[in-house]
Amino acid sequence: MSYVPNTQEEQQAMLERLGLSSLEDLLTPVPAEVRLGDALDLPPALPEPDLKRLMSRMAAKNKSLETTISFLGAGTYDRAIPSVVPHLQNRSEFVTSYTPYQPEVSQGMLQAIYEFQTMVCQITGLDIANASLYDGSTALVEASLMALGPGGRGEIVISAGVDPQYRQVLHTYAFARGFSVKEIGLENGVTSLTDLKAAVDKNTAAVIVQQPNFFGRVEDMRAIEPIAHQGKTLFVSVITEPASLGVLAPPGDYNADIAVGEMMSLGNNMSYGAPALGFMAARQKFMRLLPGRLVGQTIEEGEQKQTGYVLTLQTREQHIRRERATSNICTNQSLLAVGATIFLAAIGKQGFQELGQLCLQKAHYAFRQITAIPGFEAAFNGPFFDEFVIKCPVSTSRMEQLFEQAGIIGGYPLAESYPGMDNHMLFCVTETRTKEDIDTLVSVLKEVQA
Amino acid sequence: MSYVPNTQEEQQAMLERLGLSSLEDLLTPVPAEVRLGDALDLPPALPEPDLKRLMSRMAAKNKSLETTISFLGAGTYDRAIPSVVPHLQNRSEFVTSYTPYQPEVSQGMLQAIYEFQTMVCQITGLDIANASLYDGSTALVEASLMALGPGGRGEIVISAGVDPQYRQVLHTYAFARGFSVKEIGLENGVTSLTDLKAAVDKNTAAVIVQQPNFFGRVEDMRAIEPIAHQGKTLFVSVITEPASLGVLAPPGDYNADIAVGEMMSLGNNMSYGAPALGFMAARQKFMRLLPGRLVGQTIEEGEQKQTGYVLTLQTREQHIRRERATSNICTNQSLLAVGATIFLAAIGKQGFQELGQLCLQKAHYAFRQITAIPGFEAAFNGPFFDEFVIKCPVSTSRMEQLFEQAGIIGGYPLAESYPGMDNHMLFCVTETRTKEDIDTLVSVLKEVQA
Amino acid sequence: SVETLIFEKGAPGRRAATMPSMDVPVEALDSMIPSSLLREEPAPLPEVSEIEVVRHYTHLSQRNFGVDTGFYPLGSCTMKYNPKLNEDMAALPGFAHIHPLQPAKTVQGAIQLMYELERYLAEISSMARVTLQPSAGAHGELTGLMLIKAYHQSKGQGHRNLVLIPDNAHGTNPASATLANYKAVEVKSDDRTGGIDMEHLKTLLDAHGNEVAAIMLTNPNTLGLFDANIAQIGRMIHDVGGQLYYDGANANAVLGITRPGDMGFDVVHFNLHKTCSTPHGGGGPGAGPIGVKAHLVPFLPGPLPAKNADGYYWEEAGPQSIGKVRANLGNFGVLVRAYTYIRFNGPDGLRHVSESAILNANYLRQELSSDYETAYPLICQHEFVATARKLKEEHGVTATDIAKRLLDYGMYAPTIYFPLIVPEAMMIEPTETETKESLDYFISVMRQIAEEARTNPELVKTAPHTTVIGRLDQALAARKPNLRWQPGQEVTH
Amino acid sequence: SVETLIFEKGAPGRRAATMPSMDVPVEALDSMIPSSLLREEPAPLPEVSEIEVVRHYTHLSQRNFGVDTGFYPLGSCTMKYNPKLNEDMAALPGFAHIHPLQPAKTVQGAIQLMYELERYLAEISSMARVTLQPSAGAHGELTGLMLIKAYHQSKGQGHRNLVLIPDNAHGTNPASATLANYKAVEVKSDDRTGGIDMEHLKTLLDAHGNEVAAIMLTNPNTLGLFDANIAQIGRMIHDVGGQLYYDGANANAVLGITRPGDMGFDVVHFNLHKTCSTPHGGGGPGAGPIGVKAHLVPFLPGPLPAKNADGYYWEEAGPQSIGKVRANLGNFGVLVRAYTYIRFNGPDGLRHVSESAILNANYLRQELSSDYETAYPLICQHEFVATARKLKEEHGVTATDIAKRLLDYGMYAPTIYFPLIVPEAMMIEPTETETKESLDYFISVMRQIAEEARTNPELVKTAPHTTVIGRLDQALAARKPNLRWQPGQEVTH
Repeated sequence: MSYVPNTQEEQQAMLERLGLSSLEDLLTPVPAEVRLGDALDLPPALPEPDLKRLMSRMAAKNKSLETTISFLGAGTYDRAIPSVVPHLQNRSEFVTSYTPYQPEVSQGMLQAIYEFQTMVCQITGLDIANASLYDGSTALVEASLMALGPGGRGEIVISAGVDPQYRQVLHTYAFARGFSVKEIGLENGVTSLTDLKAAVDKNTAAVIVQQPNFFGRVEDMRAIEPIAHQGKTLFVSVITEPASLGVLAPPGDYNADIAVGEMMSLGNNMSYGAPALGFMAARQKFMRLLPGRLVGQTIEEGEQKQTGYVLTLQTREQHIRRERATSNICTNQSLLAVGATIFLAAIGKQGFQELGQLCLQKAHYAFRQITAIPGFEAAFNGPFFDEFVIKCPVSTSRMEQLFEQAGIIGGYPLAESYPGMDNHMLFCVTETRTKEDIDTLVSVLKEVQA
Repeated sequence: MSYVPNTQEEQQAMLERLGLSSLEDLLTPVPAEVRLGDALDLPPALPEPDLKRLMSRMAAKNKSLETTISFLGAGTYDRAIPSVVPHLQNRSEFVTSYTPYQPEVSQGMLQAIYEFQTMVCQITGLDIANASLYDGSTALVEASLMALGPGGRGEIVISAGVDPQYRQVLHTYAFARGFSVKEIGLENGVTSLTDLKAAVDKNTAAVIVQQPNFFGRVEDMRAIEPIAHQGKTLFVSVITEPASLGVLAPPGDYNADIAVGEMMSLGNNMSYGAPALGFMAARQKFMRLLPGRLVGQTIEEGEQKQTGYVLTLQTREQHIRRERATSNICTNQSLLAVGATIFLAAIGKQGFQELGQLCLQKAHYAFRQITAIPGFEAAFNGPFFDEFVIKCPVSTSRMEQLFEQAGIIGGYPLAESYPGMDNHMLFCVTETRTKEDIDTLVSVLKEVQA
Repeated sequence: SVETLIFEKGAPGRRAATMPSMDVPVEALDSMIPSSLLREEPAPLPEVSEIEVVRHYTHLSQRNFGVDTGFYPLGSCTMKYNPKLNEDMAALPGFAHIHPLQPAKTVQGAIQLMYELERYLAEISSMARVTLQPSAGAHGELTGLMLIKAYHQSKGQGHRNLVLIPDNAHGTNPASATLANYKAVEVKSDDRTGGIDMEHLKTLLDAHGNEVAAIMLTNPNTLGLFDANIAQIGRMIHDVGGQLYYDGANANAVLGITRPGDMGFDVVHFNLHKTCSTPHGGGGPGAGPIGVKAHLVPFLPGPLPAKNADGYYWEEAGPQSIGKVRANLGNFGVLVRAYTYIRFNGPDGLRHVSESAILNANYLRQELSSDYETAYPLICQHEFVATARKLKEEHGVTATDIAKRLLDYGMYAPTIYFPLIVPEAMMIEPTETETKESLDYFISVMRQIAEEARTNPELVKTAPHTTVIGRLDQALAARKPNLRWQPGQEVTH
Repeated sequence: SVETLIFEKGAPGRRAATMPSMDVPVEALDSMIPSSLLREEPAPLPEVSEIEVVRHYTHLSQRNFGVDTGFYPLGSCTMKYNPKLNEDMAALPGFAHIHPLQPAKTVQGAIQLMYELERYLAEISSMARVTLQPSAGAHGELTGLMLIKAYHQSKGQGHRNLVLIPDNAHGTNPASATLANYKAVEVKSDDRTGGIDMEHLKTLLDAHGNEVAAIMLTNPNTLGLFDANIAQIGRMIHDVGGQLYYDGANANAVLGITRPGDMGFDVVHFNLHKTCSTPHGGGGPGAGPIGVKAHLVPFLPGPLPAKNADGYYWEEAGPQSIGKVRANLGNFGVLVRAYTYIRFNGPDGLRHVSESAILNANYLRQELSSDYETAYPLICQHEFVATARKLKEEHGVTATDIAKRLLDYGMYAPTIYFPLIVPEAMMIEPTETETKESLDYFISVMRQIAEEARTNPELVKTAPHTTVIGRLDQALAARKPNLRWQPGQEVTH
């Protein structure tokens, strides 16, 4: 089983041109002391049909959310992907292409990314955007590094309403790069303005708040912004559920300096959470500080002066700047950015609004139905988008058993990430859930005996 | 819900250019007496996500053979399709293209069909082939019409070993076109040479025999051929299981004049049996009598003289010849022909042999295992390819119940098509069945209580 | 730029796809099959690696024009947008991987879909029942004529042997008539309306009324014109004992507006690959279901989808059935797409399809009329026929030249030289799925080409200039046909 | 030919995809969200119909080169064939449609796949454990350096702040070092062997041994040369208390032949999108798992896939873990493809991959050497570096010009001007999946270009000539950056 096209005879003919007699002769530069004596201890090769059967069986051991009702969100969102998206995104000229360093034969990918950058600006209300980052969590780190800059301020202030995984990643980088992180507690499920006010000082490089936050709660970004901006601190908005931007004020409107987050759900499969699609948008003045690739529009050198697209401002990047680069990112998430671009083009101006409204209305319907069940209480009181926290009458592990019996996947238990929140579950309802699905969930919850 | 791009405003602007005020004004040529008063009585429109859910549920009511073990053949064969095939066949430039009447922008489809024609010749051993026909049954009819010609001989002699559905279709056309059909009975599961000899006379336009026949039995085509050819009768070979050509002598070798049949299983989904891929190959001398489209190689008119491909010999076809055409076929099965072409290129010379051998060996293993079970008897004694008939100890409807309980799909009951063959089932084992699958079948059969 | 043939690629011993493993005990080949019946030489198929297969067919696809790449102003073939949704639905494992002989219990969804689609098509056409068996329009035509033949025979009218067909009909109509052993008789068109010449029809019926089995019509006809006499024609044919066959090629103009059954037709075929947006696939597969009025139902091919308390099942045909017209049950993969399309659009959407198709056609007709005379200067339906007669007479530029020149501008060509009654005909059908911008671009290009024809006719006569290959020698192809590659073959001639 | 932006298409009110129906009772927006937090103006996204979306992105794809369209002789990036099988496996609903927070019971297959893939990669690299978290090579590098940092700190060696990096290293190496708060120190290459200058290394270690945290190497290095001193280098670094980091970018040369762990490395990253055939997707996604020796295992990010009698589960990281380096569990979609690739090839197949890649590289090196001097005239591994120095000096034709001219012949360009130590460098890596014909064509074109450079240098210097667009003004792009479309914007400048 091999994708090597040349036969043994052809390889022999090539070896002869080299004056060699065997493939082994090509390995002489590898000293014996580091050569592998035996074959690798791996399972034997499988022909394609046998491998497909094996893989299909392995995949069948997973409960696909295509056919299972789920109320999981918490940073990863089930989304209705129009059929046009994968058909176009998976065009092999996109899929099998290299980073578009040769623009003359890469205009398609370059233009798609330029469109992506534009759409990120359009939905965030900010001026510029880059070509993508690994995921929301590392995008948040990149924003922090931008804010920290070379020397200077040394602390990042971050709301505990930011996705717990994102905060974990920030702490990891803080350890390696050497900066400090201060977390701001929550009150009634949103960032404590009192604590935030107290925390921001001259050493604060950035204030980072997620909107809607991990509990789905809508933060009062207009009230947070002046606190964040006191003393030239950067205000960074994190968005993990981009559908919210169809309804909620975008970062540009509440004067954020940088917006980062996750856009995987726009047109890309969940795929167990990754590959994801980190994005970063910012105000114009940060242009030369942005990490990652940027596509710019330009014109032909020749006489025709056609409009074209190129990777630009590459002098910021690691392959040119090396140890003086402010980010080491190289491979990014281009193909997912193409997916998001096609998705946003396909749903368009009107669809993007409708998407937000569908999530909002369906989640609120579910919230009303669930909180009407005796024993199930809203954990917080205040606006939310498409996720909400419910205090259940029994343990979350008991809840999970009940969901399993009912053949559905319920909410996300919060106690591990938020100590003290025993019996609390985060439920998410996106546009993919029908009223029938929600009513199924409600009927399962109604059976719960406290 | 609509694929009409233009908005009402744009349509209004266009109407204004026409001096009209409403879409209704365009319908004035349709007299009131034939106008539809009400809206059509159809279900209301559904948005894409809702429709996907509805369709997925409908599809889920079918037992897909991707996940169900099946031993059905009888003219439609489950085949391992390499991943490259659908990826390439479904390239939208192929899928959404029109019949290649404008060769300058259709070279891709034309060349693919030329390659298809060549491959059909390569596997059948005949000289020429057309660009496809609807399915095996109508291909058989087209071969009959060719043999009958304009006036002249008026009878088709056909073996009862030919797929019963194909024979039904031939009878339908015989009624309409006005020719007669004589069926030749079987002995030990193969065409009776005695009866055949007796049947062929000066009025016989063609002798049609299937190889392997409907029971999977390998006919002695070398013995049949001289009988068929007595008195300039055409010898037509029918092939419904093209994998057999990896092992069995091709029609060209046993001197058939025309080969027709079904190649859907080469690279195309079963899709409940259709769209299918009828093919026709023939000796060179029949070139100008072939029905359907033909692609030919030619050169550019200009100075460059590049090699190119065109639809050719169109004067045979209905759109030129009209009532003097010998076939009315127009739309054919181009996209399936492209699938078969890619499939045959992908498995190649060696793979095509292996395919035949896998089917043969697996079927024979299954046959040995099944006939070793008390109560299950081989119906015939003699060579077969990948299908065989078993006389079961209980009724076939009882057998189907047992298969249903075991969650598998067993063989095809024969009594309906072959009166008297009660308790007889036709089992098919292709390369897609593993030893494990076969052993599962055998264990189900072992449980049968006569 | 030429892409060599797959046979010219690769090397002995190369291969792409791998076969399943041989996991059963292997017996000697000739212990199973007599040597005389074994293949002696392996089929000389290509020996190529996977990357070669992928690049070769990717390159071929790139050398092909499709709806996804541009506009097809192609008359009578309704090259509309093919929704990706349809493709995904047809690829669902429960639809794509089922066997036609599976027990009904295991294919309830498939039979349900066909059951419901039959009823939708019956409603759209105002027919009693529909058979989904025919594989394409021409197959549907022949099936329809077979039904008419069986019907007449059942009434002791087996002698009826004429089928009337207008002079502007599709070539399949007379060809189908011949195949059904009928004699095709041409009916003239009315010079003024483009419809049936009522006088000529009357003359024919007066002379041969008792021999007429049927008339085959499409309405709107191939000129894109709706024949306002249709009800009268129906009565005349029925009065002499004939049947009316509706060629559904132009059904994209009538959805929800008028129905063949209501116009008086007894049989109708659909081209689902035209009207219901299933892709043409470079020439197929299509699907050509036919609907019939109640008196023809007993003759339909079987089986037909049916439903009872236990669920869906296949009901065998009755004793008067003409029998099957193909193996299995119809082009199911195509039917899934058509079903999806009908459910997506709903009744209002389908009517909007036809209204928009008609608007687009009239818009083009109007805007092109200054450069290209319309054969009949009337409000058209979904298509119209323009003529290049003047450009040919004055500048020697033919419909073919104009067609080829359009390719240079990134569009396909109209259907040309059809219908036969219009000289230098260009049959133009934009469909409802083209944007106004796309139509305006076509208009500007057509005007540009007219200007080129006047000022630089050679440019048009030698077109196309920007395609991967120029005009090909069709005469040579037909004179010395090369229909397959042979080892050692370098080039054709 | 220009394809306008999607923003320049469409019209107000147009739309493509339809949203699910609103099937719940609707409440007023501002009863749920305070008005001040609502969006005031809808995002000004495109308003286009489905056919426009399809044609636009189809056209864009047609304006893009990929492995499926042609050869990438691109060094250090291993642009090999991307099997379609991999794509199909990643698209299986049980892999494509699962949520990272699903209970372990409902994703047993996914955890099993990651569990087994970890072990395969550990075996291939001779490491104790592997984390699948890092998203790409650079991310892996940084993660690896974090582990080294945590390790040193645990040993009271937190002061070690230098990372040695050869002068021919990938730019990510020093950038990653900086991000991990290390100081990058350049180690010279040996002019003769292309490997590490052992004298220079010794000098550095003698002077700063106690400050060295790690050395980052790739072997074979970016010259495509295997450093025969690797074992000795390992001993020297370990002797001063440093760690060895293996940049896996060039792992396509060593599969089954030699293993980083056996060479003495402590940490290794994989680029699964290079070595394991997952597609580059125009710049991503990739996956950059890292393997570590036993002493580094306690520091790995968590969770790690584990298995007990009940099945597979995620084991949380221990107290010494550096913590997560990204949200969720790693680029699963990419990992499925890599897993498929490893199982398809098996141990012998993987070794054959590397041997064949090495053969193809040497074949090109040999055949091109008459026109393009090889920087180091030695047997190379999977790639080699040629120089256009002579053509530049004599004819003014640069590596860029040659790269651009290659595009005219339907191929991509080599990596140019890297490594930095070779003037007019052209780094060429054919990979094992190219046919001999493809290599021979490349050779003939490269010779042709050399000839053109000698006889008609202007032709090369103004290339490309056959692409959809010519050379673009990069300086302008950087001087006046236009990074997004704005309403009313006609052209850039």
